Amino acid sequence: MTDPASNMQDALRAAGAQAAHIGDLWNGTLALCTFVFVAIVVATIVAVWCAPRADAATRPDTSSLSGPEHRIWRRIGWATAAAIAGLLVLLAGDVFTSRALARLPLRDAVDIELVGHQWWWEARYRDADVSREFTTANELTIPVGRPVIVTLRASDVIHSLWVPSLSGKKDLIPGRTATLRLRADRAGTYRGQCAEFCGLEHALMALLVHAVPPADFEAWAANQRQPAREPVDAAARRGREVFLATSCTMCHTITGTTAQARLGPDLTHLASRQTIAAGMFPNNRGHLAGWIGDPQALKPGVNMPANTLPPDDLQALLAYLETLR
Amino acid sequence: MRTIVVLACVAALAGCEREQRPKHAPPPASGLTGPSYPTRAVAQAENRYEENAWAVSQGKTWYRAYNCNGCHAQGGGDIGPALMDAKWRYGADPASIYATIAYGRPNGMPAFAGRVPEDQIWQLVAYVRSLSGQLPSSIAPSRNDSISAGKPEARRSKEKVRPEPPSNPGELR
Amino acid sequence: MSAPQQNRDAGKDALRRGAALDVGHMPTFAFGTRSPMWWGTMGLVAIESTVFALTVMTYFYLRSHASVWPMSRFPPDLLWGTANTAILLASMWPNQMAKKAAERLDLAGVRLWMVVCMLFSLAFLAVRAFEFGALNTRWDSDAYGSVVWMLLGLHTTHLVTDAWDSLVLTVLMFTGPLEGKRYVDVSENAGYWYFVVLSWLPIYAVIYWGARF
Amino acid sequence: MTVSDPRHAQYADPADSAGAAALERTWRDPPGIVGWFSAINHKTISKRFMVTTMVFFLLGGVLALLIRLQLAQPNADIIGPDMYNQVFTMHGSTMMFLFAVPVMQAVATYLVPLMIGARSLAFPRLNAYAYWIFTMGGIMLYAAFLLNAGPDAGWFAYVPLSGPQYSPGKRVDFWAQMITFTELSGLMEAIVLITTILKLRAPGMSLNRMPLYVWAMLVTSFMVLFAMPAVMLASTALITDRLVGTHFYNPAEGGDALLWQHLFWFFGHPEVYLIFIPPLGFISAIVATFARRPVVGYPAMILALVTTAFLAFGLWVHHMFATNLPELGKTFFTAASLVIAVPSAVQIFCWIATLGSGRINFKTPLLFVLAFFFILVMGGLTGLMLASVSLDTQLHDSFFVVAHLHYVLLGGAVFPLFGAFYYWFPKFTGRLLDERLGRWNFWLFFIGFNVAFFPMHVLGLWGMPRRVYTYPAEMGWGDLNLVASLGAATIAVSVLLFLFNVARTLRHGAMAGPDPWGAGTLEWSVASPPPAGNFEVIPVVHGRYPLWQPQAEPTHVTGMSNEWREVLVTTVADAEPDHRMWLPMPSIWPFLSALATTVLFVGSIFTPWAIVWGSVPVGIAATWWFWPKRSVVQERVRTEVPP
Repeated sequence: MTDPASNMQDALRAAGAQAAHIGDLWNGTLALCTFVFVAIVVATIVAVWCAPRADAATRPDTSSLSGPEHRIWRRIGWATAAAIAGLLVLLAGDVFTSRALARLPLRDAVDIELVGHQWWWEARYRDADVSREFTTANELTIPVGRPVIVTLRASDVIHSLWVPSLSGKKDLIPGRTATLRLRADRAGTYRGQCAEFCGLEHALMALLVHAVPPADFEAWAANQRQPAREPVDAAARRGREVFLATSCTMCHTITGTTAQARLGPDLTHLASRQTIAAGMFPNNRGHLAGWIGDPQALKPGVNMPANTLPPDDLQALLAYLETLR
Repeated sequence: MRTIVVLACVAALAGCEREQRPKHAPPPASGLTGPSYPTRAVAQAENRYEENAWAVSQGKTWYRAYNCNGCHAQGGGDIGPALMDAKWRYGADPASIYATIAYGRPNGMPAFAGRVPEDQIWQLVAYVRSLSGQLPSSIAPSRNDSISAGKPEARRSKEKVRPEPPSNPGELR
Repeated sequence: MSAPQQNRDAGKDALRRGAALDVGHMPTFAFGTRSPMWWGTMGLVAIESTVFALTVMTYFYLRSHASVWPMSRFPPDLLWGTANTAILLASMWPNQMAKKAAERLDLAGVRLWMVVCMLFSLAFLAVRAFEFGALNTRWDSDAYGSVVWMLLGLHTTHLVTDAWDSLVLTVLMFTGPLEGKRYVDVSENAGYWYFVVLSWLPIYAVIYWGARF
Repeated sequence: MTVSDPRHAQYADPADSAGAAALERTWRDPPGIVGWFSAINHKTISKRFMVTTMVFFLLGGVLALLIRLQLAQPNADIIGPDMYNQVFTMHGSTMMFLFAVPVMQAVATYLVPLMIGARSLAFPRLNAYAYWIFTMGGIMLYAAFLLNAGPDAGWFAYVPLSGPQYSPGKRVDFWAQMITFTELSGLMEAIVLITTILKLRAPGMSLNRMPLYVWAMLVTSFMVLFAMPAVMLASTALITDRLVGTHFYNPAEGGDALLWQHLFWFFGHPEVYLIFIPPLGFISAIVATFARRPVVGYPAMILALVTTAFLAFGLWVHHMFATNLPELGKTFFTAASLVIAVPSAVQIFCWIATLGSGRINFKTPLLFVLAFFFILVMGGLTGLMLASVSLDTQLHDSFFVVAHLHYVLLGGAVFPLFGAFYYWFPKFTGRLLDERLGRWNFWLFFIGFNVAFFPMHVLGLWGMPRRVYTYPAEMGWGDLNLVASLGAATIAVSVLLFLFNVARTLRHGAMAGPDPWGAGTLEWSVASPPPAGNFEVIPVVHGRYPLWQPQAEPTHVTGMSNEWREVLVTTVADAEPDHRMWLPMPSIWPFLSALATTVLFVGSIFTPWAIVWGSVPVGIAATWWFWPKRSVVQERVRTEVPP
């Protein structure tokens, strides 16, 4: 299980077609702007360095008030023309890049509907056949090489989906629907974060995108479509009783059980995810226990309440949650 | 100029309490737990959440999230009784409402103790009291980003509470 | 004589006495664009017309997003709004008279017409109260109600402040102390009144007819 | 070190003549506590305004240090998320609304009358009222912040987070009401400045002889008139949404979340140019004086200012490139955002040409201006990067934007502002700020700034979003954040050095005569600090740099009363004398009207009825403010001349 450190959240190391286009534009713009910056700074230094020194008593030279200074004017004219030419180059670069971004081929794209909540992501993999649709949270798995159309909707405030290694960001705005088209060209795990300030835990609202070969994607999707497995050993079965008896069922869904609430993330395949709490903590028994016991300690202000379970119930619940592959 | 600032501080000290967000979830307002609690509260438990605007707005979130509006509508009443009027069958004080939510009432009010965590029940209690204008307008929630259900709680005038004897369990009204 | 022509003559009035420019005998108050008060009022007019323009743009922005407009069932009744428009347009007449009287420094004329102006302001403030009732929507019913109440509310604020300004000025013209500058104030007040009336015309069209087309 | 120039003696030294003593009595502020609150002399109000805005600058700076302390290390827990959200919102709101725009107007209310040869601003009482309203707005916001009710939805408070459902309590209401205070003050200052510049110029100062700084303030003030109403409408709609349940921003009832962004940024982008254009005026004044020659291309500079002003209204959607607006529309705003770089480029080329063809007097004001060429140019170029839609989708709302905005705001406004303080401090106080301390202050500021904000470009590209109270350790952002925090500490040291320099100079700095820098504009023709009535005799202007050009006949104006606050009103285009006007006397009523307005505004946060019963005291106070005093009127009628 790769730890989050190797995740790439870097706009300069593109792993997707869209980020690559923008990366090219970035390199060109950076070069042009650096040249212009150096030119102006050098011009200023030369102008100030070569001019003779003076002090407050030096008689001011007011010759320019009588007649226009043609020589200086010609230089300023050329400099302005060069500036305008540079701006046109930038404009052209932007227009061509936008066209390239818009022309991403979308044949047999994966259709994901992403809903932003206050401080986690709900993802629903759509399909022509509704029975093949499934819901997951905070982590997306996408096939390498196949385009992905992400339909963005917000359920409360404005969020913004930004996975720098794959593509630019797009806002999720309540009352509006946006779409983001991207494609992963290299396998790997790419990390993204909410980029529009959305309240107390805006900083800890991350999203992992696993780009996997198409065959692995199909296997993963097939597994996601299955309801939760029946727990075999006694501890897991007791854990399920605890889950269904306490407040977990008020917010979470585990398909295959009576828990069907959609306030919190879908936990049907919780154990198949690398992280918990919107990509913030590794998904192991220790963090899970700490999170269930007192989520406010890890993410103050989050809507999940503290659960004061007796220790053996908690251990049983953890055992059950770990069976939800 | 200084007097204005001092006055502002003193008058607005309530502001600190009103605006407090959770560093950690504050412990439940009072120790009223356990099923053996009598149906009509004797002790007037004081719900600290009623001075905290953030907690009352959380109560409004749970009211919709746990489908209280399924029976009580937006407080106007449907299958369940209206919550925004002055008639209270089981007591209008926080402790009685806590008991109603936690341990249920005859004629269909389910018991949520164990399902809904305790501090969320206290937030619901604070919100339910704001439905009938019991809370000051600076604390009661304003409108939601949803279809408008009449006046926001902050703009409602305070209902004069008239206790109503509980109907006999099982009696068809 | 047009204002620019006046300026040129005034400039020549300043007598040159050797190294100095003597302005001791020049007038101590002036009407129209010559007076700083005109520029202050025009600044205010620029600000408020921008607020009105942006609110009208908000109206059409929200309307472009709505599937059905007006979102409440009925558009505003035309009676009170149209009546008020007539009263407001008519109120420009006493204002013009007051402005002319002020520029003639005719105190009796100013007093008469300012009182007539005050009667008009009472009339349209009263009618405006009925207009709010005839909007057929509450401010908190939907976005349509909100923007219509905002438009009418903003204009009403101007009616109230303008009525109060004119009342204070009218009382001052009767009780004194009076000086030349007060006539300039009457003239500028009339100018601001024109703005309040003329800015009502597009708002009237938007509130009353915007919901009908 | 005063410049021995015969022409100064004639105006500069009023001490001995009787007329000057009469003028001093006429224009000075009334004594006593009530007198302190009744003062309307433009220099008194302006000094208070400058001190108040600098206090807010220091408060904003402390908040910035708190932010950098929290972000110095990953997973730090120095301040929790709730306090951090309040701190960064207060930092943004303080710097943008309580410091940047008002300080430019504060400096202008001091300098504009002096530079155009006038004895006062056009509406002195309105100027005092605007100052009081601004101060009370700032006090209200910080009182709310100290009572844990500081705004926490960001300095541009996007709806629906700042809406009634997701911002319970009164926090965002205090923010929205602070907008009402500061924009009301800004709009009134704009009216005062426009009327002063157009109607009170000294005879002979036609529009093409006005100093470039006065042009910059005129352009800025006109922009204020058309920009600020947008945010007043937006914040009023937000307050009604939050308090009385209107639905401007409620998507479920016909409202729209992007309506707020359109209205706010239609004001927001012109606002950053309101902050940027006055410093262009500072730079023109400083470059001319320290290059010992007039600025190259006077008409080009003015056209550039006006073009920037118009274009500024046409590019607000580049703040909304990440939303789902149509792509073609966004490309139009990309083009507009690129074109606005041209007028600024022309100005920079003109200044470089002026420096190149002049003789350089290396003093601290010029150092701060030279920093502009380094920092603002880099900020402008990163701005061009953000202007492109596709690049912006990677850079928007990341730390790259934090770096860009600080480069343009500090490089474009704060550095020239410090240069302006060093340049005009002798005129304000009569003492020269110490050069050695000034250089230390400059270099610490320059180095600290670049160390603090350049790494943020890289952090932004590495995917660090904006406004995060912490970040995981394994993201690799810790080191650059630590460097940025050290840079911020260096800036703090340099600002402390500036305060020390000011404090030391006030007590025993070198005495500066009327014209320590040998400058060319009118404010250097009067004593430092100027007498209460500014000019003993109002000068007649014959050129763009009156003190540099040979004197011509007539030299000054006579016939103005020294016993009454009389000013000469001149025509707009050619500044020919038009008529004399008496300005109002000092009065307590502007302060009381501001107090009544504050009660109305703060009351309306808690109940809408406050607008009704609150407007009665405001109406009464305004009427007393307007009502003429019988004794003064009788005196005026005696010497009245009809048009």
